[in-house]
Amino acid sequence: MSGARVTGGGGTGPIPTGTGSTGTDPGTLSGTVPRADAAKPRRGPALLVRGLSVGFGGVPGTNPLIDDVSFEVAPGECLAIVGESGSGKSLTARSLLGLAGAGSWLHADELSLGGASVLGLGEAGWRRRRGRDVGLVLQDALVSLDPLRPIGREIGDALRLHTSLSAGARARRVLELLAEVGLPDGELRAGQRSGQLSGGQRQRALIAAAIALRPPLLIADEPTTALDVTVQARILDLFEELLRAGTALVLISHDLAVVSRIADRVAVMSGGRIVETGATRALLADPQHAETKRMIAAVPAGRPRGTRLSAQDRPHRPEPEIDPAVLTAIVSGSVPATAPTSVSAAAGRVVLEASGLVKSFRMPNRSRLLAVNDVSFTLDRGTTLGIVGESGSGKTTLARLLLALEPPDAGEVRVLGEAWSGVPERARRPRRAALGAVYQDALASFDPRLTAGAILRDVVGSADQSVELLDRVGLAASVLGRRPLELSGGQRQRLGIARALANRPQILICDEPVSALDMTVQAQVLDLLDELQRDLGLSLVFISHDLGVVQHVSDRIVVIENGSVVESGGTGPVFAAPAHPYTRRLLDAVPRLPTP
Amino acid sequence: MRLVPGDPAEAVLGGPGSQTSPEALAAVRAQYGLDQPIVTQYLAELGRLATGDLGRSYALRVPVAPLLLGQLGGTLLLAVLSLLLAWLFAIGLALFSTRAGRWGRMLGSGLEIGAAALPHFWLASALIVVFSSWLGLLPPVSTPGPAGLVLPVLTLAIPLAGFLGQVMRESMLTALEAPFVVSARARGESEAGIRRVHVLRHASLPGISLSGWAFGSLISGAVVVETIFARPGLGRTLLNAVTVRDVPVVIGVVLFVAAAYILMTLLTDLAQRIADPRLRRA
Amino acid sequence: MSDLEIQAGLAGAAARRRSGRRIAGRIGVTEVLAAVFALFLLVATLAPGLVAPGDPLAIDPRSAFQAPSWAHWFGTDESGRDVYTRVSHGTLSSLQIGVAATLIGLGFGAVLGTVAGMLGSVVDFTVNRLLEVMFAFPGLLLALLFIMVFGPGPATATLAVGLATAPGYARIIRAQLVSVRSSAFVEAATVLGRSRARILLRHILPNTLAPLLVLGTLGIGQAIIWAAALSYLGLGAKPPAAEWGAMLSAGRTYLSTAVWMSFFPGLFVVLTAISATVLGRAVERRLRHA
Amino acid sequence: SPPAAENTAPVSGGTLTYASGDAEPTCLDPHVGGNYPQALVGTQFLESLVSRDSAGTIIPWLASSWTQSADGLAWDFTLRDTVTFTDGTPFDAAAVQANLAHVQDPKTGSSTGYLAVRKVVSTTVVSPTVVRLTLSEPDSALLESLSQPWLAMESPKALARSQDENCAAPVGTGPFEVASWVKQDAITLVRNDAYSSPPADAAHSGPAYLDSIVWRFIPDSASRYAALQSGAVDAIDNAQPDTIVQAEKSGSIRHLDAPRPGASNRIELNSSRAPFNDPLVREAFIRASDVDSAVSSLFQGTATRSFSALSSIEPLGVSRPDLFGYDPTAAGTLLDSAGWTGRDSAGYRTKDGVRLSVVFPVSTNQSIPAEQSLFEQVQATAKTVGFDVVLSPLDLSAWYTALGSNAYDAVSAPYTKVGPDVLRTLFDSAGIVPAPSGYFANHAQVNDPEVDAWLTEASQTADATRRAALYAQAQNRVLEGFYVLPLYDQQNHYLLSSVVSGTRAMPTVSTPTFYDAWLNR
Ligand SMILES: Nc1ncnc2c1ncn2[C@@H]1O[C@H](COP(=O)(O)OP(=O)(O)OP(=O)(O)O)[C@@H](O)[C@H]1O
Ligand SMILES: Nc1ncnc2c1ncn2[C@@H]1O[C@H](COP(=O)(O)OP(=O)(O)OP(=O)(O)O)[C@@H](O)[C@H]1O
Ligand SMILES: [Mg+2]
Ligand SMILES: [Mg+2]
Repeated sequence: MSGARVTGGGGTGPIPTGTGSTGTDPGTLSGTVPRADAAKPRRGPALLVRGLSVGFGGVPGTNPLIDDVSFEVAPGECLAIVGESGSGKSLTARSLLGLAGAGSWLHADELSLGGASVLGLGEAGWRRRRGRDVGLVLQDALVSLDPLRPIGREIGDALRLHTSLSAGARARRVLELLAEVGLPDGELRAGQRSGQLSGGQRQRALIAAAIALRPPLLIADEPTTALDVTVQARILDLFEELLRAGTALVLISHDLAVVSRIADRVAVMSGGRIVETGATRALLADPQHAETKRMIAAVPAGRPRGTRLSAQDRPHRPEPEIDPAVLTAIVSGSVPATAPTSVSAAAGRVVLEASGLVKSFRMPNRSRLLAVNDVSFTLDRGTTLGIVGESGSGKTTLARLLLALEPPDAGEVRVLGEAWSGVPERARRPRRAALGAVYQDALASFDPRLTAGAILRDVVGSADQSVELLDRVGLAASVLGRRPLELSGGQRQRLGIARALANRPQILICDEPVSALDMTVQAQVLDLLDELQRDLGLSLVFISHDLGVVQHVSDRIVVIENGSVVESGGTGPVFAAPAHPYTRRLLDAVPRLPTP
Repeated sequence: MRLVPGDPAEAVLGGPGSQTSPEALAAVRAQYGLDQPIVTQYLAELGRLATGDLGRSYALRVPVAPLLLGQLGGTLLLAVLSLLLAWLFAIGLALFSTRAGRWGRMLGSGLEIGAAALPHFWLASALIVVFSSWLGLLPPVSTPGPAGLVLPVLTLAIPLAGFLGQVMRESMLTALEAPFVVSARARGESEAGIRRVHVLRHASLPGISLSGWAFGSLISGAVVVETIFARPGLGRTLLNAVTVRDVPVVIGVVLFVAAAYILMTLLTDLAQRIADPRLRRA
Repeated sequence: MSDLEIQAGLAGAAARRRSGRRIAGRIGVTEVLAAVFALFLLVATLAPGLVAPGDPLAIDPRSAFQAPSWAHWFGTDESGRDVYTRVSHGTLSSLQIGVAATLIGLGFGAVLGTVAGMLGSVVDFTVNRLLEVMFAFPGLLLALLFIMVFGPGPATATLAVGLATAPGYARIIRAQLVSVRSSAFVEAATVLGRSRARILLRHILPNTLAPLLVLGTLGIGQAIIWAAALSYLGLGAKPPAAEWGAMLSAGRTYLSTAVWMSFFPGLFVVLTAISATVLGRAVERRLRHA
Repeated sequence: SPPAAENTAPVSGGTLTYASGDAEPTCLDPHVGGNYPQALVGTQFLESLVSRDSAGTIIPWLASSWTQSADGLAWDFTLRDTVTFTDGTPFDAAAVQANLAHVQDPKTGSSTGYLAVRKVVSTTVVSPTVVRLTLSEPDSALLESLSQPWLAMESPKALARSQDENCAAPVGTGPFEVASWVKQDAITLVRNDAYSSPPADAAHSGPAYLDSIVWRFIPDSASRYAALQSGAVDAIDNAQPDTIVQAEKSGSIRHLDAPRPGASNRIELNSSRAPFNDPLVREAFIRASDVDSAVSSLFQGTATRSFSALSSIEPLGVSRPDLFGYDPTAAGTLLDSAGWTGRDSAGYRTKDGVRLSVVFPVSTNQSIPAEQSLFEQVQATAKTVGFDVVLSPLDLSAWYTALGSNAYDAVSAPYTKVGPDVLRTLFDSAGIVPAPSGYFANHAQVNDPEVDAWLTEASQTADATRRAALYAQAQNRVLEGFYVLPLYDQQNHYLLSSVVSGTRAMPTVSTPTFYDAWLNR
């Protein structure tokens, strides 16, 4: 590798002297879309990366986390970088701005923005380019705005740093930007701080800050991950507008559906390398690399019940079978008629029944918030009931009512035909074994002082049975001696499931059991739950905000909005023909892989 | 408050080289009601307090309220100046140690832990020895000018700066790693700008919320500092009152400090609200 | 807030940040130095003769006021007693006061905190207000009040410092208890059908009381400083007892001509406080990543 | 040692800052209570009827002359007739009468002054310039008593104010007057421009040279000395021995050594209970205590060993070096013959299984640090002979309580008083009976009718030779009975910046006077 080396690309390195804003003509910035065409006439790609390697500490060049990565993006083009968690997507993005972090090293044969090489730039040189030649939207959108500063200031920062515009002119430009990213009432918004904004609004403010100077290149790291589907759709619309205006976009995501909607080309990263690149449709329709296939297979959306999402045997990673018919189904988003029927056929008896559940909370301003409002449903033996709704719609509260962790204000829960809510805990305790729970935050649900072995022994009583249980959920006995902190996310979730199974429950309440996991692990856990249901005849309540996941796992589905059920029924019918506008809105917002 | 061996009347008349006559003691007892049964004394004391009368000092022979009002100013001046200086030190140290390399960082944190472990009485002695006895630069006692304030303020400020500095450095480091700082860098903000625009404000928040505590610890420190540096103030008054068991003064100081503390807490809350808009809602 | 709560908060914060850097397990120079000093103190406590063979009370008027030298590392005091010997032998009583005060503080704090956190909101509310009222009085003031009522002396000074630090411990423990009690793993245990008593004994108490070791280590330094301050003000241990605060107080008289008499006892107070802080943080880091 | 002779002529003007290590008085009127801090500051603005010269002879002051009736029961004092108080009130016989009445009024709460004029039964105005004191019995110590600052003359008009007002700013005839008093901070004294009544031994006449004096309280000895070194203050009292030695070498600070009159500093052995009810044990303790080494190491030459019950400035003091030598062997023999022959595991002597313990309460308010160290050394040397000396440092009121409940074997209490009559206070058996407060002065609990008789006669006789002989007899009896272990004179050291000239200590109770002082800045 003969590339230049940039050390300490992060903030704590020495700051070379000799700044001075050159080549920026404030005049051209005063227009509505000041640099819209400025990027177009440039020759060559907006971004060119050849042989990029990045790593931390040690001897530069050894143990790279990004290994010999090359790609390029043309103006108006969108390149998506996809890959499993930890594959190096975010690090690549930060490295493109010289922000890999303290103690990092960087090698590249070529690295240029808009045709100008940025290799060997000093800190001052980088500072001149950041925000002007390239904008970055960070992965952690919710915390990427200074909570103490009005967003107007944050958005105006790039203007303050790179132009000599007056404060008034900057303020006007900020208002324009807010309007552009779809935040009306700019004057009001500019004075608000991030804490006063919703997640989607924050994400848009952040994008506004990144595009304030209309940089020819925008890098967006997981810009939609934390957001509801409806908000996500609006953000993607915004990106499409930018692309039309000639901005080059590097979009980082693990969500293939999002990628398929807007990316021109896709680069698949795995273990710090780019393993496959290609035009989006072609690549999704005909994946070559095993990793890519695995990723596509792990998408639950539109995959019928019982379909395996994960590879059987992780170490060897054999390619999961993708039946062309199924692929078509994925891509079209419809459930194939040939979907294997689940054990639900053998079911019939109601094991869990909720009728007229109401729960309200007192707010700090003394008003009452109806978190769950008159919710009723039944769960049949051996079936899965999916519960979907936007964030804050009351899903977790409902789960807590079902688990009798909280008494309902009104209504009743019955388990196996007997009263469950409204009886003293003492009476419920002997029957608790019938009901298991799997939580979103598995780590928090374990006593941090206990090892996996102790956690299981607490429930089953003997070490042998613990090993059996572990085996059941696909964990090796070696994890018994470890504490939850020392387990990976997937292992923790499996341990949680093992613990839930220990009591031989008939019903399992799962509150967002896979939202904290990455796609591949999510696939494994979903497969495990499916398998357990089949083998043990479990009945599942499956709560998630991810429509794709719910669609994949559920027999029946309940949609809630603001605590009330707006629609319920068989999964197929509801997804095929949603009756309620809210359901439609949710479904419309779900990005789908385009039909080839 | 009468479990201690010893007669408060002796406290009234006592003092080095004094010789007390029985008649004088009897007079004092009658004057302060010490010849009454203890229960009566307590009830009388409570009755007085309830009417807002802090009573008279046994030892100083003056009404407690005006006495303490007179002493309050000196202590407040000392406390406020020390708090400000501690803040300056803490910010300086935190800025230095978050910018410097590994060794600078270790030095900074070592200085802070060391400063926080300095007992006031020892530090005061060290400062007097160095700045008054050896260098002859600064007076070890209060003087009409501001020079006499330097050593007492330093004595109070340095240990406090150790505590505040550690807290600020922690929050500064957290802030420096926060995504919004990376975002700011990605917009082209310089390191100095990042500290000025983003980090300092975040780092000062826990410092502000600690100011109530800091004020309390300064009052504790004032007991020692005012005694060593011969400054008038509540701390010295309290120590004198405790050693001669001047109950009304002690109760008075406690009430004064409690009031000042509550006021300080309110001010802290206010300052926090100003510095942290997140607290302004609701 | 109290010194202790700040210390505890800092220890936690440092441990959390370090974990991200994956150097939690590494032992730094500071920790080694702190441990060496703590070891010295331990030996000086258990067998002071090993580190300083002399008699801390033996006078020798002819060699009074000698500056530090090879014969007398820390010099001699006004009665010709060896300051190093006295400082070493004083470790026991100085640490005793610090440790006893910390134990008293921890004990009261644990009881108050647990009661406040466990029992219903009425008790919690009451205890909380009580703690807040106690906090309206800065620690040293509280100690002074106590001493005024019960008279000066090492025992009352110890008790006074202990009581003055108790609210700090109580608030930390209460906060910990409340967070443990409402934690997801306690709810998970309920869902599994565990009884209240079992949840309390198996999960809540161990997790609540786990930080006590760290708290105690962090608190000891401050307790020793406070106790020394009281001795210094003439309200704690009295000369000729070889207690650090009392030695400092006695030595201050000779500040202008025999600095060493107060410098070294003070240095030991400072070093003890520093090494308690450093070790407390190291323990915290260990426990967090055990 | 008085300050070196000044070559230059005194200059008027300037402010002198004085830092006292004593407690701040609670009342500036020394009639109220009556302690040394009051005397220190009171000396600057109050004057007494008579004074004393450095040879111990009583000399005129506000009273120009006096006569005594043949039976010693009536004293006529002729007063200076041109003196006025600083509030304009003339100083006359009526004023003297008002002052004595004030001291004797129980509401005043006078202790020291009250005890000193106990024998005065009435005061009569003979003429505006002659006042007569009528006594219940003859009092040979009357003039010495009247020379003390606790019986200084104050304006009757001012005395008529409330006690609070009078305490805040007493009005006298002295060279300065109280301008303000900020409690816990400083007293400001300004020059009395109309001053006309210096004592006979003053160095000049007319008003004082200094414009004003700022009288501060700096209890911490190290800070006090550092303040003097740094120039923040010009004079300090209660100087520590080591700083005195350092100052004497420095050249920029001068030392004024003025031991207080009255009793010497001594350890009193409680003869009313075991083990010190046995004279052999008392002698053994005294022989077992190496006071000489302690005094020379701790006081570094600033104090000399005393072998007398009285201060070395008292002409009638009897010194007995022969009785108080350090002799541990003799001490051991004495203890053997007293029956303290056993030894316990800690090496202390025992008798009938009881340890030879000496409970020694130490008043931290009254014993300076060097003295407390001296007790520690006595403890250490007495230990080698087998005494277990239990030192318990106590604050003033706890200390009083320990004495009042007779829970002590040894104690050291200073007693400042002009003249040998202090012996009567300390050794008359009347002093054993505690007052209702528990306070008493005969800590050794000497209960010897002969001593009582000698001291009573001495206090009444007008015959100076007879008086001297009686006091000598009494002192010898007490010293030979090993009731007390004399240590040294009551220490009273002032350090003055070299810019201060002309300061001396009053030969009465050794308080400094700044009447003759001037600043050479
Ligand atoms: N500052 C750093 N110091 C050391 N290692 C780092 C640092 N930043 C990232 N890494 C490592 O680099 C690797 C790639 O991390 P990166 O954040 O780029 O992953 P990612 O693909 O964005 O994953 P995700 O989808 O979870 O966001 C990871 O193993 C991570 O632990
Ligand atoms: N203990 C509580 N006190 C007050 N309000 C609460 C409480 N628990 C939940 N809420 C409120 O009830 C509403 C529903 O919350 P819930 O956690 O059930 O939503 P959710 O659908 O699970 O959301 P998410 O998808 O974000 O987890 C929210 O507005 C929440 O703020
Ligand atoms: Mg990432
Ligand atoms: Mg939820």
